[in-house]
Amino acid sequence: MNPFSSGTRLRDMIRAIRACKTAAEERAVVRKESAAIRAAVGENDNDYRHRNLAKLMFIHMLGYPTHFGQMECLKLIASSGFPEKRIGYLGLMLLLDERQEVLMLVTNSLKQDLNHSNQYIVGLALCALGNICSAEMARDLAPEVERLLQFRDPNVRKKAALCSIRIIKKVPDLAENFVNPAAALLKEKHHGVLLTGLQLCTDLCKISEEALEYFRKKCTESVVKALKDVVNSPYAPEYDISGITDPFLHIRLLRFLRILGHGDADASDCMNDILAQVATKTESNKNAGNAILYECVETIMSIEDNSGLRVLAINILGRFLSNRDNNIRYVALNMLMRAITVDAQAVQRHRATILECVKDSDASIRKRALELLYLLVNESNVKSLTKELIEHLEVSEQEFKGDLTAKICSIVEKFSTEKIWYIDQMLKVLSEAGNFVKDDVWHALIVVISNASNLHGYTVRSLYKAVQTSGEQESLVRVAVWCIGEYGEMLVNSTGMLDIEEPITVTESDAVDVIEIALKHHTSDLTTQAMCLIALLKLSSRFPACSQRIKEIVVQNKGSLVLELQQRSIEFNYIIEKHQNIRSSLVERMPVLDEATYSGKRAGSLPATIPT
Amino acid sequence: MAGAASALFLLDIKGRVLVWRDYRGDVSSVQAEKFFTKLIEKEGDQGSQDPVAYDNGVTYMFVQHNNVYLMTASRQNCNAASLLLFLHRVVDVFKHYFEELEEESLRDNFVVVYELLDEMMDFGYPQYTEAKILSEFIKTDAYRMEVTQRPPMAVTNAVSWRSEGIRYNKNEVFLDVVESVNILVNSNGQIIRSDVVGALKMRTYLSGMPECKLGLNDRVLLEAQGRTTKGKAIDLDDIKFHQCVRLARFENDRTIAFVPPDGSFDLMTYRLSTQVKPLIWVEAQIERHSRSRMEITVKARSQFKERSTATNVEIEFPVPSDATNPNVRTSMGSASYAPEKDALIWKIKSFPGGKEYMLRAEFTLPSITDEEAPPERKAPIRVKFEIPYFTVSGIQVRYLKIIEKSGYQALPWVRYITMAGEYELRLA
Amino acid sequence: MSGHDSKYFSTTKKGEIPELKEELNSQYKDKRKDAVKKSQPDLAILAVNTFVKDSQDPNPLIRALAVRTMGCIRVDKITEYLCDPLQRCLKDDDPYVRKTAAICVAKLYDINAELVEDRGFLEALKDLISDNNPMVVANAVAALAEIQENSSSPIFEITGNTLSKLLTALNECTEWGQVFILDALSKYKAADAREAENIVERVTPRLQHANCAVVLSAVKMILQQMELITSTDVVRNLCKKMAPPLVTLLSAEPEIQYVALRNINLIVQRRPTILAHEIKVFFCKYNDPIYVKMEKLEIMIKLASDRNIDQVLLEFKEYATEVDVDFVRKAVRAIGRCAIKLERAAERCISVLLELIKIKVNYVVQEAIIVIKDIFRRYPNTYESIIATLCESLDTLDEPEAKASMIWIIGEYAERIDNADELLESFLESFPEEPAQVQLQLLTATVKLFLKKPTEGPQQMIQVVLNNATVETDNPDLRDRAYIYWRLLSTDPEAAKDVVLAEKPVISDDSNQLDPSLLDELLSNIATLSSVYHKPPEAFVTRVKTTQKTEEEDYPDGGETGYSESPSHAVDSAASP
Amino acid sequence: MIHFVLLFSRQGKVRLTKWYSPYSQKERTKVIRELSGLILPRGPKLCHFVEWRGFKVVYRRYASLYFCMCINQDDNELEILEIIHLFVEVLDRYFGSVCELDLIFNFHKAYYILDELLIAGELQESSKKTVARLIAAQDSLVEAAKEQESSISNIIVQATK
Repeated sequence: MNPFSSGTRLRDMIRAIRACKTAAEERAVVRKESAAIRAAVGENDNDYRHRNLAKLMFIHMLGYPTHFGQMECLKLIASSGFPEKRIGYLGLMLLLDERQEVLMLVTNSLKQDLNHSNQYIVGLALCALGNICSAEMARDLAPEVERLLQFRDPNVRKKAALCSIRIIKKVPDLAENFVNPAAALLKEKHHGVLLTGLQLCTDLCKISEEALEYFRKKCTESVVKALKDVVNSPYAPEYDISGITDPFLHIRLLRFLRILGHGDADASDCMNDILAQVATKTESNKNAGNAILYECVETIMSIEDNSGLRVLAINILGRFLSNRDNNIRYVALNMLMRAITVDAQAVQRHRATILECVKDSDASIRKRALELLYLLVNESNVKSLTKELIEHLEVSEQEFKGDLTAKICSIVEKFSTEKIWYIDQMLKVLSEAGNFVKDDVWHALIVVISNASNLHGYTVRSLYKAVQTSGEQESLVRVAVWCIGEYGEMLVNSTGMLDIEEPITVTESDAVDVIEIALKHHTSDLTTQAMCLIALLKLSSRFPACSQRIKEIVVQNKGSLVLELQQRSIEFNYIIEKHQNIRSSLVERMPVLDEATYSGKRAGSLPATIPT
Repeated sequence: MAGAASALFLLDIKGRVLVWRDYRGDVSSVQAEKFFTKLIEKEGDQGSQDPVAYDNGVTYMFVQHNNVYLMTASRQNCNAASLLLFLHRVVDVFKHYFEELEEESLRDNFVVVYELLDEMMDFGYPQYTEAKILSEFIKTDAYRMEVTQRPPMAVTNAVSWRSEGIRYNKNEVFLDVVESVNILVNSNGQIIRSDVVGALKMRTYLSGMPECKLGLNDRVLLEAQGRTTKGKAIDLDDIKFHQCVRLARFENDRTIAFVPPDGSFDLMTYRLSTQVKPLIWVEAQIERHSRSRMEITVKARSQFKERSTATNVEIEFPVPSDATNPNVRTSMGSASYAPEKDALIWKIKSFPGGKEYMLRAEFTLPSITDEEAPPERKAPIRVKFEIPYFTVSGIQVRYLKIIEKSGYQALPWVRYITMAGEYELRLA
Repeated sequence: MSGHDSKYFSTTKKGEIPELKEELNSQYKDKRKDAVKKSQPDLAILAVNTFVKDSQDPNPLIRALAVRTMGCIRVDKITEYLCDPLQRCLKDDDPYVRKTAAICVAKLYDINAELVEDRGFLEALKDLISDNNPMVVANAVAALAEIQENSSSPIFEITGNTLSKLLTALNECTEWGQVFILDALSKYKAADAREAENIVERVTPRLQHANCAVVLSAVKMILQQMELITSTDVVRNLCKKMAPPLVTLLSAEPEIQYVALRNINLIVQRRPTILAHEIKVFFCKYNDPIYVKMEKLEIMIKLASDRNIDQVLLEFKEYATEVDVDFVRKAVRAIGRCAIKLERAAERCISVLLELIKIKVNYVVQEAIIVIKDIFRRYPNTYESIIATLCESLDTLDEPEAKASMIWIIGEYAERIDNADELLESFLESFPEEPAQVQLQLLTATVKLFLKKPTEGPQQMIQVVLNNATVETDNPDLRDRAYIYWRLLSTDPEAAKDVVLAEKPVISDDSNQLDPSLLDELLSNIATLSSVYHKPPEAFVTRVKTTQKTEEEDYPDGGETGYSESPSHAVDSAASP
Repeated sequence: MIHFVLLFSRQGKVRLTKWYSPYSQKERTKVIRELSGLILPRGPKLCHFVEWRGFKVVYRRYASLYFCMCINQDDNELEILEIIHLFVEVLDRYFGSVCELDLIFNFHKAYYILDELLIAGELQESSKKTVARLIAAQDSLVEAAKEQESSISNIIVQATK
């Protein structure tokens, strides 16, 4: 025997690994074991093959390479005994996945095992196929699986049903072959078979419109009846979970009904009664019951309109939302998001509670609530909600600020009726969390500002004030730099003062100061610096008295390693120095980007809500 | 630039707080843990993260020892060198107390850990890190009933490393002169770095408060004393002394004078950056016959005088991490595959000067390759050896005088040895 | 939900061991909760009596413990009561108590500065600078330095007299104390060169200390004083003395090496000669952590010279074939930076870059293009022959900086590249999707092309680009830039040529040098975080007034997250020794 | 659909992983690291769902062990909690008051059980009893084969004596 296959038992290897105190120690132990296994593999050692494979699985689970053991799985699967096959298939599922070419080599063994006389061996093969088969294997072995849907033992039938799901997902063309046998499964009494059969039918419907039509016609009634049976079934200890018989079956039946009822009034009608019964009779003090209610509500919301049922569903959601269990609250928020398209009014009633959820200490709930709240905003509540959210921005956790600012900006943009309000809100957000704001947001803000000619003076003065205190917020600085460059003279001349404004005195040199500080500040990145240079060029024309000073600032970057800064510095220096005659015409007010066409373009390129 | 640590953390391998000592109340442990767990999570590979990290106003500095991270948090511009070094000293102190510093030993000794953290640092300023003296007044659980009446004088004395009243029946000093040769050879066979780092390692078993004086064949000293140096004297590039050595005195007249700590310590270290010929030279040839078989030939040559002999020579030769079935032959010594190091290790017990030995090895590689595996790092050949009774520098201890007011005679024992330090030869 | 979960996996009989340990540790959790309760203001006041009593205990350990713990209780109303015991402890017979009391003054100042000033603690602290015990002196210095930092009025000004006292104490105090003293003294401004030389003379022995922090702080002080020293001999001599200890720092623990390397980076910018001959010690070793390698690379660039460049290039080439992507990129960039820095070696550097490009590792190629663009700006009209090689990799570029660099090269040398218009046109299609950096370069390059070759093709291209960069984008910066070009081209094409194609100054080789005034500040902060970050302290120090900790800060199940000993634990043991 | 099942301890040690959607080894390590970083710090009162890369991860803690399942946005989170619990109950019955060490040293058995509960990321059986029966039947097949083997080798030993 090879000196390396010292033959430590699996248990001993696990012990040795567990005794390691550091990652380095663990790595050493694993490498030694791996080397011993490689040696054994090299010698084609039969006696310890399954033990070695078991070790490799453990090693694999820890994240170390095990490629050299892949062939061992195939050898074990090809052997005749059940124990070898069992460990071989397990190894196959753990060490390989559908993308490895080696996997193709197992197709033949699989085929044999699918036809094996021992039902457990058939089961192993179905399980492996269902978990990791590739499209190619699916095509090769689909007939076998299709046949096994009618196998005598229900435990094989249920495995074949789930295996079929993987096959039709990999190769959707094969779906039609499975429709008939799948429909047959729905008549079964065996829970496992019914459960998996329902799942298969559900997935078939997602893939094939014909399948959906077929099931709708042939099976709606029997599924409704199946649900009735299980809802009204007497106590069955084997399937009981907190007083409910097989909630999993409940859920799958409800889910399948949802698909059948969606968009079809007759089918929906057929299931009204039983849905009402589930919605009113299911115990809601345990998770299992709530899981069913949750599914039921969703089905009610999806099928064709029945106001009575909807009221029931909305009431359940209301109860969920006020539940003290965070799981239930989360789920409620989740459901309300879908309910909003059906009954926005009913959801609006919970606005205050939802707003509280945005401030919850649980990040998952916060995120869900924020998404929901976003959908709830309309013209009438936008101001108060925005105010609340901005106030919350100040105290919210660092990690949440990104999501929160994105949503606030989006709300403000979508619902602003007055520009001044929009600008005020955006400045608040930028001052508070400017570093979390994405580019398109501050770009959009500048578009709006430039279109609001009566507010140029007001905006540039507000920005000037804001950068004094929030100079580390990058996007605020950029907007300020741009506006000061563009509307600099309005800043120093107090042009277009609004009644609400406090007058401030700003000299030309103060304005240049802001840009110079931003240009040299250690938090400023290249974009900001580049924008500063353009702003300076503009100001050199708007404030001729500062021209010399500006030239000196601009010229400092002429040797910059950064291409953009060097190029701008050189160009602008030449313009200021040698082409004063054309300077003012170069930097006159920039043409305004038409707001309407612009926002149309944006809407076209961006989805309505930011996907999560 | 006054600056102190706000808190000191001991964290487990996942970055979770095991113990923390809050010195200033301006950094919360939740905040620190949150940041640090994220930080080490981001870096899959341990030890690739800068030891200084900044987050939201707080600087974190950390070192790792076994399965424990030691970390300071601070809000000020503190002395980074001092705090990081302090963390290493904390490791030393804990090792002195618990033999090994690891998660378990911390969990088992919470109370002492806190007492030590209080004594070693006050308000975030490092205070006192002499393990031996600390253990005189901070005891582990077993001894804590004894009430110590006062802190040992050493804590605040000018001689902070030695307690009074030490007694030995036999007064002895052992001095080992250990030189490590560091070498870096590039893939063209050029020596691109070579230096020698020497250390005078002492173990003292002396009574009372002995004053010691050490004389070396240091050229500067001998010349200053007007002695002839006839090739015997040596130039030491950079000398570092244990804190017991009077630096000002050395600066004045190159006298190495000190009151030694009790037990073992490094009295001084020095460096020599004159280029030395590699004592052991290794060359290798690699042949890949097919994708699945490779053959290597290694030659090792000793390049020192024949009258010296290198012992415990170990040549570590890198091989691919999925190599199988090593087949090795050597002309001397034995070689074995060490998968934990991805290397072949060739051991030669005794390697006299002026000899050359050979090794040939053959490996196979698996036919299925790991498609996702990252490219393998190009490891160098590494060599370890020891050459007793020999120093590269030629350093000599001329005398070691020990004077104690009781007037006892003490015996000094001196040994010399040269060994490989970081000895790397890059492969082509 | 968790009701019935607790049934499973909770058996300690044969369960996992760490869990068991956690259970065991929970007893400490309870203890902590008690302790927290005890730090409630009312209870704290009760504890005052114990402090007062303990501060007079015959055992100095108890006295010191009392005074150390007092400062940790951050309850404003009881600080009043601490003054008398503290006053006493500052004059205690035992130095161990005095050194603890010295730090306590700083603690008290943090809670109530006014009180410290009113009760004369600052004077008492200053008196301790003359204490006969070096440890007390060191702590007094640390406390004073901290108080000074937080106060606007001059509290701790080092006079010639204190200077000499402190330099004396330096010889005797612990290694940590030496660091406090050296750090405080580095603020001292010597009156003239002679005084500076004197100081340096007394500090140089510290370079021989085994503690790296002492060495670095000594280096800081010496560098500070060197600024005043006029004698070139003395300066040269000092440089010679500092080199070996700096090199030795690289044998320290990797974390210390990192700090040392960040500092050496600064030191060689001010005093390049110190390590001019030591470049080899910065060559990377196999087992160096990546953060050490990255810093070594920076310093290798700084120390590269005509004398050692061949060796250095061999190293860089070696690094450029390693596996760590960031390190490889940095190595490639380093080669380019050496080319920029060393005119005579530029050609050799470029040939190494071309060799690396040939290996066709995508990120190496992109990195190489980025540096080659800088080489072109450093040596105009010298190496353009390699453009053809670069163009071969055109369609593999996917990083914005590399793309932008390539586009710049095409625009800049449009007149020499036959198919420059085709090459640029290939980028135009994706203009709207490109990042701003690429769009801006594409805009400028197209304008250059048009000015150089005002033929039909470029004319159409310029229309497309200007349209894309004005009405088709909402990026205000891109729009401004495009409109300025547009207006320039339409009002005065000659001026446009003058402006856009203006002669560029050659970029300088010290591109990675810090601004001199910043460098000054960083050098005065050697060994500190500021020198590690290469940022002035105010860029990262944010003062947070220390507040009383509340339990809410911890996790709801705080027991699993470790815990801090509350100061009051010490109160317990002090109360019942 | 369940994309993967993940089991790790409070210490972040992985105890079981099952992937129903393809993830490369590198991605798997990353997923585990990300999720344990996301889930472990969550307090006991928070909900048992985290949103992650457009999916939802439902987790449930049993003493020091976290059972996680990653599902689609529109799957029923509450049901997944029950599926996790079903798995745990089967484990408990099989091992007889299951503990973490059972899952470590008999990890393969935990996988066998999981394979009787889920295929292709879908639930295959809602009866604990049926699962237990199927596992027992297969275990006895293995035992029988072993016995046969040892008796054969006994015969060989006898014969060659």
